[in-house]
Amino acid sequence: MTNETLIPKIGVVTDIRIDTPDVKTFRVVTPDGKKAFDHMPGQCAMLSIPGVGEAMFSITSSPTNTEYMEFSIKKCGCLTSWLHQMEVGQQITIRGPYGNNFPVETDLKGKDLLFIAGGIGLAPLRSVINYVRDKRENYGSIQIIYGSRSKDDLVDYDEIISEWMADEGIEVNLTIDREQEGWDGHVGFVPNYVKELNPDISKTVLICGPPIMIKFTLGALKELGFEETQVFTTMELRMKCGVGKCGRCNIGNKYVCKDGPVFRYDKLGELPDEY
Amino acid sequence: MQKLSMEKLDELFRKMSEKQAVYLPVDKENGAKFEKWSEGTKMSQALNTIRSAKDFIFPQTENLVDFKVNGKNIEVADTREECEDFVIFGMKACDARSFGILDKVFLSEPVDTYYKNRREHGVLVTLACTKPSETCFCQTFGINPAEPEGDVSTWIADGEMYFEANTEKGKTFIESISDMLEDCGTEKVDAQKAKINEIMRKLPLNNLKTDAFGGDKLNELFNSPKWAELSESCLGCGTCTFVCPTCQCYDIKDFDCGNGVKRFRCWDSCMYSDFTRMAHGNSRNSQLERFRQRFMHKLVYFPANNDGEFGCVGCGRCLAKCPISMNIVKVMKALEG
Amino acid sequence: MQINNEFKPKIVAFCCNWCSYAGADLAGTNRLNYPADVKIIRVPCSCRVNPMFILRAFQRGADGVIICGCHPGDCHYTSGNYYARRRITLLFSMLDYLGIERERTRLEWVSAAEGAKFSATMNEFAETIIKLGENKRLEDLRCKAE
Amino acid sequence: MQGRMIEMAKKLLGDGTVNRVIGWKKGEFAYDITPAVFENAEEIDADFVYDDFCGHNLSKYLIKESKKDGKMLVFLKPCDTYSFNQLIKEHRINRENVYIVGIPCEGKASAETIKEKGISGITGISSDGDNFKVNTIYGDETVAKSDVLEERCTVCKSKKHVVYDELIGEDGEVNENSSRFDMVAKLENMTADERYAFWRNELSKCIRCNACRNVCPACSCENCVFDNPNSGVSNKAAVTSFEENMFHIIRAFHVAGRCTDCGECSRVCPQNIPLHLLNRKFIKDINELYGDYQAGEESEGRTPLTTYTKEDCEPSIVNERGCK
Repeated sequence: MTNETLIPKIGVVTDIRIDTPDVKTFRVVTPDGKKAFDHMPGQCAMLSIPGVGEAMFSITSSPTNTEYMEFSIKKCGCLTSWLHQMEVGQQITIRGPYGNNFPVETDLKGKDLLFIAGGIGLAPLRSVINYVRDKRENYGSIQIIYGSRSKDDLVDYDEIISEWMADEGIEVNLTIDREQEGWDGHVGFVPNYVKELNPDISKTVLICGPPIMIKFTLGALKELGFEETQVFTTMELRMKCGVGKCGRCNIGNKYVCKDGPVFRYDKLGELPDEY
Repeated sequence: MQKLSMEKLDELFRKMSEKQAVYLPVDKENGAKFEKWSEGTKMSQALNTIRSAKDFIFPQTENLVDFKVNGKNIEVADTREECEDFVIFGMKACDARSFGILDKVFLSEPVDTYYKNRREHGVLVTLACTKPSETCFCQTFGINPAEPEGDVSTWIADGEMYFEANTEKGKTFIESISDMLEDCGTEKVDAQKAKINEIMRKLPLNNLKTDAFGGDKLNELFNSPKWAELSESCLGCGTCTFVCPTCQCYDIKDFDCGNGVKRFRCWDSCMYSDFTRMAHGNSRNSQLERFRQRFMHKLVYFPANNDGEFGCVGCGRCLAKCPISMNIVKVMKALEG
Repeated sequence: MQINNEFKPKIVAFCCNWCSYAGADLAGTNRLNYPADVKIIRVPCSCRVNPMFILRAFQRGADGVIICGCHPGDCHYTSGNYYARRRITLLFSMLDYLGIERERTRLEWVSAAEGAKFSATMNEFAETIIKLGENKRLEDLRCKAE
Repeated sequence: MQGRMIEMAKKLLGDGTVNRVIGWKKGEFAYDITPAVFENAEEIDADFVYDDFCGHNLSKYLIKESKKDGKMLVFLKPCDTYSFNQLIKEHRINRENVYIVGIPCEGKASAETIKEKGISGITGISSDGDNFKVNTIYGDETVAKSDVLEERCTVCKSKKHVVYDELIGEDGEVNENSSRFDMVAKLENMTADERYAFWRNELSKCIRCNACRNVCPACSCENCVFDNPNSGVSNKAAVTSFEENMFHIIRAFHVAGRCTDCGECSRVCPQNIPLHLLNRKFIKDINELYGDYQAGEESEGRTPLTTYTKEDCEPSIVNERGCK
């Protein structure tokens, strides 16, 4: 019989990195040590532990990494708690890739990019950031504004410091919500920081974070003169099938798993406010 | 067109059963139900079955895949099997159309192989309705119960059953039983069709129109203030979705048997609070939102994605079964008015 | 299927921590025999036994379920076993009403000193279940598949 | 009756005694009535209805409605008042926000039963007391009302309102001679195999739609055990006979001692499973083992399963007195 998307493949967790007190990054390959499938930045995969559950996670690693995939996962529910208890060598199931991707080969090409992330919202953007870094000649300047609750909650902190900040032509602006010992960087919420930094309005914006952060940041961007057509975001809703059939992750007539998760903001605005 | 005396129906079922499983509506104490033919089974005269025919191609529960978990290792076992050939005999026009609607969901890319397998092995033999009920409104969606779709259409008139093949599959099927059938003209069937159309004009819901609905009315309908009142007394049960021939939302769950894990899918209902519940919250928190989702899906989202085809076939099951008698007809009338 | 004389029944015994569990312990230290297929689940009190636990035990392959608690009047929590008695009575009656063999379920009061009673009860219960054979009416086929 | 109810609803809305009215709203046909909230006289004039098809027990809605601001007028039939009282006992309804008008009930008819008689294409139903005249597109039919009553109404337990603020008409009496336990007794007299076959046939029809649970006034949990993903119950899947048994046994058990036998579960079941026979078994057992008890009769006090006596029978009584 032909391949069935609902039947998953086996993945092996070969590395677990503790990012923050509640975020871990898992490196996943197939049992024979290869990458499970090719994907584009922003796409997702269904991970599951049989008997526990299955859920959609964005692929955090860049497509340019041809050896393995990475998933940065925050512990917040039943399945994620289980994933956090895993040890290296544990097998899980994986299927995908699902959804559309950030338009890295079309709309974003040749543009100056502004990435804005909050908390675990950096996970889907990291895939794009590293993709763009690897194909540097295709894109203009890169600015990354990233905030979280505290210094300890900054995901991928080491990579940010040692790689992103070290790259030429990349400006990284970090912020945390409250003053903290050992932190001499910016303190304050992301939306305000964006206004303070006053980025050039010719930039194309990629944004991901908690809904409330997105809402206020969007307000800030509009105040600065950005258009909704310049802003891309990625969504998440309850998903079961990943292929637009099980009927739950729709916003209006668009399925987040199939027509999303990446939406240009003006397109999202045309859909009912139910997310 | 060919015909068969109704007296020979048992013989026909016997012959059909030699080659494949034959399912037909059978009277039960609480209404008609599709059952496999065996010696002595009589076809129901009821207008329609309580549950729709969707079970045949999209069963309420089905196993997707098995897992064996051994320490850190997992084995995946593909448990799919080739479906047996079967015939659904005596389906009505509304249910026949519902298969077309389900096809649009399950046969679009990526194809659902569980569904496709069953769909390919089934022959649909439809039967024209003779006694439509007040709850019928299939004509609203352009369905003619006098000319049901399906691989083979049949009519009953004056003690005889008339057959006409509509598809290649249907032609092959008719050939397999052709030694029992005799050729005939279409006069009796034409008269029967006229009679059915006459009744259809008298039905109380024959004036129900779809003009106010469709993909282009998305935000207007979504933001209608009428949803609050319409959904007010909804109990949030799943009756409407489970008796509906076109409702296809499903859930995927795991069952730990102790000696392995079975991943199964089962019908789900947008009316349930856990339909969209996630660890961090629920995108449809109130019954209003859940109620709206069901009708928006049928009347707006589905046509928006499928060239204007509505996700309802007017079979009237939800009208008959909703515990509080709130249904798509009342919703349509309220929203357009 | 196993033939009857080889049939080894699976029995789940919910035992109250304060009396019956100690009673089972005593049976053990006194080397009183009871079938090895009796799986004891320790509960804080007989009234902790939710009807769902009993059904779940049958689902997962039990052929008989027995609940053991302190004698009426001796409950560690004063009245837990009185409440349990009403609930369990009604549940057993309901199972009987649904046509499920009433001998498959039982409630017995066993104190910490009654090691002999515990062993005797379990032996007797196992005998009853062997006569009844495998649980078919409350089985879950998914759990039986190899 | 409908006229007097409309009059009273408008008066109480008009003088500010209540802010909203919960009653029944007419539908597309003669029988498809929906419970609805009315906020003004115009809405009531347009849609309010009370007839032989208003079987819905409105007490359940009051759990939600009585928590809103303002006072709610509710029309309760005698058996609905038992459910109301039981909910008061369980502190699920805010009594101050409800104004109860008791209305008499002579038994409610089931449109489904009418249709089961082969009557189709119904365009109108009128009543002349004992009979219904049913107009259909296939011609007119007459059916005796007593033939098409809901099962619960044929064995009505009480025409007495156990709670009300005002009454329309005369209050009725408790029917001590209701034959509602006859079918339970009949089942008890069957053999275990027959009973098993009976219930397997009935429960295998279940499509797990949860209508029985959602309509039940006693099922008032904020979050049902069957909706809890950690309970390990396949709550939507009609997957094995075990799951069907489990759901119905546990649901009946959870409402045991609290179920007033309002019969809504059986009325709404799309597969016509006689669910009331499960609840009535518990009621009958409670009556016989722990003394007569009618849930909802009182608005205070303990239910049979939240109390005990030291002399209670042992579970082994099931072996002695149990079914055949």
